[in-house]
Amino acid sequence: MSIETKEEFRPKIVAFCCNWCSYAGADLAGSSRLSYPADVKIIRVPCSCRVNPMFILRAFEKGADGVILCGCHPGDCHYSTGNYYARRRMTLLFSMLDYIGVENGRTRVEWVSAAEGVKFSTTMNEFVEKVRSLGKNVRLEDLRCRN
Amino acid sequence: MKYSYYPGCTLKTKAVELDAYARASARALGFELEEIENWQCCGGVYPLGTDEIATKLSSVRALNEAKEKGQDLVTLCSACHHVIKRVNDDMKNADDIRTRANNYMQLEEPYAGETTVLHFLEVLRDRIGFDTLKEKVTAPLTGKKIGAYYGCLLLRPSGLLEFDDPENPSIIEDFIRAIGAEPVIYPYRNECCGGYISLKEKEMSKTMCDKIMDSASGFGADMLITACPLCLYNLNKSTCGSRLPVYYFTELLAEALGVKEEVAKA
Amino acid sequence: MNTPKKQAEMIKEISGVNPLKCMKCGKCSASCPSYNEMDIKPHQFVSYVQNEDIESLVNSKSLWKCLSCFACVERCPRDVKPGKLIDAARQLVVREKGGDYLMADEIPELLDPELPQQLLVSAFRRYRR
Amino acid sequence: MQRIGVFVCHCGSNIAATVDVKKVVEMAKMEPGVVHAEDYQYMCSEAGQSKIAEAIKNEKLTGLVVCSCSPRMHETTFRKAAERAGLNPYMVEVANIREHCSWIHKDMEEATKKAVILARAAIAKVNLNASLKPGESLVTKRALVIGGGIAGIQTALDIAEAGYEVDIVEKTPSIGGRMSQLDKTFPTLDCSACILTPKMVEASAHEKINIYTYSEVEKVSGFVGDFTVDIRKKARSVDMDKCTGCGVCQEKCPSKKNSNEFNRGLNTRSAIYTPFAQAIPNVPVIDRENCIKFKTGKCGVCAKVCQAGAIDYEQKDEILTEKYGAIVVATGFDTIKLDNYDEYAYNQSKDVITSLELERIMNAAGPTKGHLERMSDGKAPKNMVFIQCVGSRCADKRGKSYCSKICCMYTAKHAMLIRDKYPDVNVTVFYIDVRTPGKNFDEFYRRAVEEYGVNYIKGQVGKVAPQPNGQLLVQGVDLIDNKQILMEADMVVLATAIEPDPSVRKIATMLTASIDTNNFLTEAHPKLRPVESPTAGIFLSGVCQGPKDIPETVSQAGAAAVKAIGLLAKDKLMTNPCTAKSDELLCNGCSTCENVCPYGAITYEDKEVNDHGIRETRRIAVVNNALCQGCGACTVACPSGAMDLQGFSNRQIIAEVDAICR
Amino acid sequence: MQELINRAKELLADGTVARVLGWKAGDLPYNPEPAYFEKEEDFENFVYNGFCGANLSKYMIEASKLEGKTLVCLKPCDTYSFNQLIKEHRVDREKAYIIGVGCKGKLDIEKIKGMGIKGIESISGAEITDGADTLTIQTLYGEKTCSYADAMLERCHVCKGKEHKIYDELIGESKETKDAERFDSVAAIEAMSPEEKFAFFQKELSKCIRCNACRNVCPACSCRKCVFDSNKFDSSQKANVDSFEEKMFHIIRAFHVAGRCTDCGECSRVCPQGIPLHLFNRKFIKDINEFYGEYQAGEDTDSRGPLTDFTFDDVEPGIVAERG
Repeated sequence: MSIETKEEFRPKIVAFCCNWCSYAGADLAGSSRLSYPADVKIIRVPCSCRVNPMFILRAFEKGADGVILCGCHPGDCHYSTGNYYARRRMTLLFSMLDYIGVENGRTRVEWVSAAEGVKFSTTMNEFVEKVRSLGKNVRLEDLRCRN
Repeated sequence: MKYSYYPGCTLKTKAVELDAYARASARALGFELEEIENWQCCGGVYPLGTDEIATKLSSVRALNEAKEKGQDLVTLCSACHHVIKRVNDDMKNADDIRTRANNYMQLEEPYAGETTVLHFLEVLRDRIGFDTLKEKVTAPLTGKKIGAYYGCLLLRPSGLLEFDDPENPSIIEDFIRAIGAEPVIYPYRNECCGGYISLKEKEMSKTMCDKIMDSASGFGADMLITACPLCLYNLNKSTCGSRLPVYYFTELLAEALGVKEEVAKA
Repeated sequence: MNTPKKQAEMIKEISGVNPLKCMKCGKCSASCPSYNEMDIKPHQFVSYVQNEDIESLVNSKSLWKCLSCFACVERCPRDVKPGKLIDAARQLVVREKGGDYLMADEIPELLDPELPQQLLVSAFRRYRR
Repeated sequence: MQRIGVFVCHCGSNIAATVDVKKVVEMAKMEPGVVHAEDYQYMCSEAGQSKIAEAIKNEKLTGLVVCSCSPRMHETTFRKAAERAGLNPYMVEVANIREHCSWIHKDMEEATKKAVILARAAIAKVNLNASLKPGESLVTKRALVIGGGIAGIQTALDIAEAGYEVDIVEKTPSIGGRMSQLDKTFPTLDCSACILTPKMVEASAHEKINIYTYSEVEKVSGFVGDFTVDIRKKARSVDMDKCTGCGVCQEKCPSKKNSNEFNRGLNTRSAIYTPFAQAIPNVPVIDRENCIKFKTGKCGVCAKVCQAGAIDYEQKDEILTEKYGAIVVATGFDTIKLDNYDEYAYNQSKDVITSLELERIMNAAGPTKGHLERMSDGKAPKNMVFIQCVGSRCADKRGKSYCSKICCMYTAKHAMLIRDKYPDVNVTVFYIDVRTPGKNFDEFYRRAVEEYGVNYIKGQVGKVAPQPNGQLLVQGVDLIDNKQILMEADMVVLATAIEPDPSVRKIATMLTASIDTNNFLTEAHPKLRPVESPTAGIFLSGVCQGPKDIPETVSQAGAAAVKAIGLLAKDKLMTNPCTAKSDELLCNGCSTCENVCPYGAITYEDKEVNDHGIRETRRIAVVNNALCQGCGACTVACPSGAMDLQGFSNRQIIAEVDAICR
Repeated sequence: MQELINRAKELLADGTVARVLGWKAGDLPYNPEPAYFEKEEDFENFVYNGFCGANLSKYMIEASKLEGKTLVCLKPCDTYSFNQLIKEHRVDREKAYIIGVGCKGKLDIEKIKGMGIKGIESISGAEITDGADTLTIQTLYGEKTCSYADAMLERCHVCKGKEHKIYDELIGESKETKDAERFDSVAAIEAMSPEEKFAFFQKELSKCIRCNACRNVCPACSCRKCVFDSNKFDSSQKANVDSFEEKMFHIIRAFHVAGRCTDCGECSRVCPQGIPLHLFNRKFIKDINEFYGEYQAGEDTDSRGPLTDFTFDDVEPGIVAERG
């Protein structure tokens, strides 16, 4: 669209939010009118542990410039342990992406409770800013181009 | 252990003894104060305005020099400590000030608040330890009842200076105990003496000082100690009535460590 | 001369204080050692800025009575920092031409033998530009 | 192919002011599967819901997308509407275009664009939705109340009166809570003990109520209707069955200099003690940290003097495991520590006290037997100063951001009681605002001023300076007179902020109940579901949810009880149908899913399968739908993708990702 | 080798096992392939030499379904895979009679060819009984020799050890071959700049022809149906060059086997394009070791895998950025 080419770069950002804490935190950011860029689109999942690394890679493959996963704080998971598994999975996935040369600023995990509307909004603002500074995500898309 | 040392203007003139006793005591305690070269006066008052840059540069120079030497920066005068510590915080956390100051200074490597600023008392508490100090005391000041006078510059704003509890500080009291004397706790030890206005509003600063002196002597202090040349001047100058002697804490430290004589001779 | 609105904005900008955070509890005035010498009291500074009555503020003798002791800043439960407002108002005055509060020729009579350098230095910083 | 209807809500101007709803409708119509799209003022209203129902019938819709507020708000509403119109409720998806869009964006074009994308994602998901049917689980007809203060007691009594068994777990040796520490209660000035003690007795005598004092909740597992709770009964060192409550042991105990918690440390107690005379149960405990027998092995005086032979030094902590259908949290509050407020000299002077300490001093059973006197020298005060909002309404890190709500009223009460009993004592109150909403509350405060002559000064205190003569010099401000005030006082009382009892954090974690930044438990909805936690089966009673006075606490306790009773009255509960499901043809039988399941909901069976004509017995994962809570941990752990989550399937989430990134 | 054959025949004859799973000679001197041996005469083709790199553990999944026990020859590193398969209930221990065969390092024909040795007719010195010092190669162009170690597979240079983790009996001697650090190759990539890393992997991955050899040989890739072949993730368009799997296949495959991969190195061995695929798996193993403590998949049959486990104070994903 014209807005993307003409004006500043507007990244596509997918945010996976767990239903119990982070999605509610995003709702609180909304009801407190704490703004963050419209570039962020939230997908509701029951728990951070529902997020398959394949979803994240899929998003990148389909043109996302950044993917963020938000869940309950460790110890506060609605399902007790979900975010602990998510934490290990994401640590390894992010490390792998870093290993293959994808900028590590494009991925992030943040624990946001239902009460942390402010944190949700500042996190999103920061993350969008970071991804904007990295520019369009070309590496993941190009990884397999034949040369 | 070597520290970079920022004496400040008054310690070179009216308060030479504050400086001399500190250096002698440091030697006795096994650390060295290495005066930084080409230090400039800090200005004596922290410029609160968010748009003040030029007035902060002298502090930045001192901070950067310590950084280049890889040393912590030690201060002695309360005002210098206050100014340098707050400027350091600006350089660390205020993006705008940091950028503009660095643009102006054109340092080889930009300064971003890397230096740790320590007051001499903090060195005693956090690096030497009051227990160790106590062991090194050769001439304890037994029987002396001493009121600590903190004033405002060392304590506030506490979130930034992180010196001690702003309303109920204990560092100088602990120091007094370490040198063998008895601290006298009185409520106005953290009230301002009005030092800054003592030039033009002499009556006002007199009221402030009287309140402090009355409180301290009311609780039985024989003397006050301070780290601030301005407080010392003001308390001596502006009070009448229950007037207690005021000393620099370093003088008592030197005395307790048995190095006071050597300073006096020098 | 700037409009009062612009001056108020300048004070807010220089001080970095948001007067809207004030809940008007008066703890600043309760803490201020110079309270009795001030014509405009510490807690009122906030409302003067809010009401854009900068004229009264810059002509207030309170500017010169503030000790910069930060008791108000330390104790403010709302993190408003009234002391910074006062300082910003003082800056507004001394940065104006002819706004100096201390003249060089006043100094000799103010001096005494024990007077520490830093008092003069800081007085210059506080009272003139 | 689905036949999807899209319904875009204006939410008055909440959405429509920032999102061009017509445009969203127009764009939605172009999405695959969408056969109907419309917008309406309030989709959640009766009229809005009928529009949905009509469209379902007329357009033979198989799926719905509602673009509106958060699904946490109205997903259930729209699902029920769909169900009434004959559509499976799980064929409904909500696109959150209010909280996640219109409320946070200002630019209409940008917000509209985002709303369209959010709608698209929901449409893409619905295209893959399948009808789901909830399962059923049984309800254990027994409730647990955590905390034995007035909130817990009232909740327990109400539940018990409805005929259900209730257990109260209280961590201190007696039930009664904070209210048992109070002297009089506002605005009626009736004696706290006189109204509380009968309730304590009633609870302890109730055949349906079982009280575990000196006990703590150790572990919670299970889910709504079927919780399993481990309760640690701490060793009391006294046999509850044998003890007659004669009190001789406490009299004879030689270790007497232990800080008395019940009196807020204002005096001391023996090592074997009951916290107060009306304690229930009236059975002492031995404070092992201070007991000479436990410290040195020598003493044993209490055992010698006990006629009943009830002292048992060998007693050990006991863990009980119980089943409950509902859990009510009633953990109450404490006052904050005052270490950050040394300008008021709380740590420097014994005569600067908190209001709760004054409560003990004024109480006939307190450290001074009810005489108003200074804790430093026992002298009767002539001038008393009260300081309000100490640690409340603070934006900095020192205190709490909220109003503690009860202080204005209890200070008026204290001032009035003092002026009534000691008319020669001058009472001054420094306040920021006097907040007295409540029946007869403002009248009460006015009486303090008008009839009892309490001196209310609008302004704060900056410093309390103890003087050499033992007086306290109070430096404050009178904002009405615009004067700084210096006054000497004999006692200063700080209206200290209250905070949730520190134990609540651990309990909330065990219950997976959410908690806010101030450690208050979060309610499921601030207006519409104020006594329920967002976690099903957990209810909130009293100050653990937010500051409250006694009447409010009691009403909330009753409300929590009603909600719990409503749950216990059901024989069965519908379970969440969004559970994991294993595709037996893809399952490797590797047990990875079983390892990560927090509910033990996955088991393995040897099952004969027909894989494209090949019949063989395979080890296959089977999900117990009653136990599965639908977290999805297993779905990611499963290497073959055999395990999927209904309602949040891999394909559904990928469809959303694709729609957003398109 | 003869001892092994004799023992196998003996066990077949006395009915202990119903078949033997081993390697039979291929059409070239260096390409033996896995095979079943059920009758005495089948053993004519039985070989066990330096070219028998193939890991037979995975074949035991199918063999476990057959009637009677299967004798399986496992090299030390293969036993890790077998243990891991037991842990995942994919093989039946009771259906296996494991002969732990000795190993002196396995050979990589590509390395020999890489030395310029072409037209190979026969190779000696690769027998299990040999000293494994020198290979003598008869070629169309005459006899060539090379050092055994120089011709070894990468994985043998970083061998996990010559101890069999599970067996019924042991036959044949082993020789330590480890002469390099296992994670050095990963560390070398970690030390690169993001641009270099990206260029490295782009170059390697662009060689992939999606033949699935890596997946088919991998003992951890034992799913009945791979996610790339099912419709569970909308990810099964095999032919499409630009599709999801084409770009992400190897990362996802590595993630799926993370915590389960024993680092047997078969993926790299069989890759017809010579992509060093083990570098993905080994990266995960290195991270797991660093973040969650040393863990070797297949070391035992009952410990919890690192991705089905956690501690309360695990590192946060932010470590990746902090580490720089």
